[in-house]
Amino acid sequence: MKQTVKMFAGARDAVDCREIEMSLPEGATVGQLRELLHLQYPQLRQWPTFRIAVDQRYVADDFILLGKEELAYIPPVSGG
Amino acid sequence: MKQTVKMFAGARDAVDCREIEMSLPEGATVGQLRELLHLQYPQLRQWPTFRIAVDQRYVADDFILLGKEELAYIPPVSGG
Amino acid sequence: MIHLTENTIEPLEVLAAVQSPLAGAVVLFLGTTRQFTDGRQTVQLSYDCYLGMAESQLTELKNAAMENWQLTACCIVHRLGDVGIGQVSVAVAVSSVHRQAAFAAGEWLMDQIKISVPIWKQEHWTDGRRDWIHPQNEPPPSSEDRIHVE
Amino acid sequence: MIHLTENTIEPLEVLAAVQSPLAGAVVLFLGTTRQFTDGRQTVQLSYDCYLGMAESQLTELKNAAMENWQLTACCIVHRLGDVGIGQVSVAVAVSSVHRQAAFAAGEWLMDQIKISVPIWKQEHWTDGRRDWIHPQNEPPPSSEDRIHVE
Repeated sequence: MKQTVKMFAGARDAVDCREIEMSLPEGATVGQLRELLHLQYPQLRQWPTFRIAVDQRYVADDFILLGKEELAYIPPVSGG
Repeated sequence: MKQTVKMFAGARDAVDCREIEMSLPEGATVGQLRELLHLQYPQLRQWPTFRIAVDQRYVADDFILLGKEELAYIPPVSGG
Repeated sequence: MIHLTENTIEPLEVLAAVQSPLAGAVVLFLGTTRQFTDGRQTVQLSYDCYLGMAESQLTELKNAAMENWQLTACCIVHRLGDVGIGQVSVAVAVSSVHRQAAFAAGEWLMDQIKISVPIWKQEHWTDGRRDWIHPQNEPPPSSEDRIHVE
Repeated sequence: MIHLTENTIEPLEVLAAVQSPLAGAVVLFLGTTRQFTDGRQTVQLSYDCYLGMAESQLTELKNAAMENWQLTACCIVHRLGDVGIGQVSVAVAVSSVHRQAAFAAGEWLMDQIKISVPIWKQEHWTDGRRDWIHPQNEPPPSSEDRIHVE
């Protein structure tokens, strides 16, 4: 299945795109998405503590993706 | 020696006066002043934690008075 | 800046006294007159004050906070006289490079003001009664402050 | 009230959102753009944001603080886009019956905002360079967030 992942701030600059498209096996977990992201975009490895948001919430790595979720790559935040 | 003691808030109401005059032995300490205050004005005993300010500073009970200090009776404060 | 005033406290002026391009954090505390205390209703407050001593105590507290938390600036304003419901009776503003210092200093200043600055509040209740507030539940600052009279 | 805005943050409006005759204490925190960071000089900041998620995270934080500290009211405003030196980038205001709750809640909200709300700051330095700020020194919120790629 194909899913887009929103990118922000330094991560957006690193991939030079507001969204990236990922091909995931059916029933992939967020943990698998994390590994694939770092394989396909080595420049993202500079943020080992990044999080994935699924439908605008942080989820654990064992969260199973169905293919219709809104996904976002969240590098360490710096609001305030 | 005679010294006046400024009174504030509930203590002023209790003695019904902005200042009271106390007769103190020469070289009296603040501790002696405290005891005399409670003897002459039993209505002040309702504030066992009152403090005496000498020249606008809190001092210890062994502070010796020379007779020219500005004295004030400070009942528990409630600013803020 | 230390200021004791019978006029309305303007939060923007208190903030302006501490804002600086060197600071990353500003904490402003406002004490406001509450309508209810333990179920009783207040009409207004009046504040009494030992003016010269209150000013020097506040200045000492400000200097201690400035030094201890390396503040950029500090401003304390306390209202005197009559203060209506919802109005500001005290404003403490501090600015610092990082936020932790600003929060810690602001809270410490308020704690100290309530312990040591000679200002007193009188509650005017809806039933017409007035009570000077002299909190007894806090321990005295040192044992010398206790006196035992037979 | 939760508000993300490209306009100047007005402290008086943030205060007005939390003031109440039921409250005795208001704490306002302002985060302002510092001119110097570790000796380097900043011209301005820009903020990026995951808008919908930032709003829902801020709302969750607000609700948690309201319940945990029994706040009277809580208002969080965060600036987006470009923010000049000395300007306010974030304002957090809380009101409560007693001051301890207001200080604790205000500080907790700021800590949480800096950990979990998807907003990012870009420093524009005087030498023309720009750096997105992605703090690495804080541990991730849970071990699941770590990934090991050979």
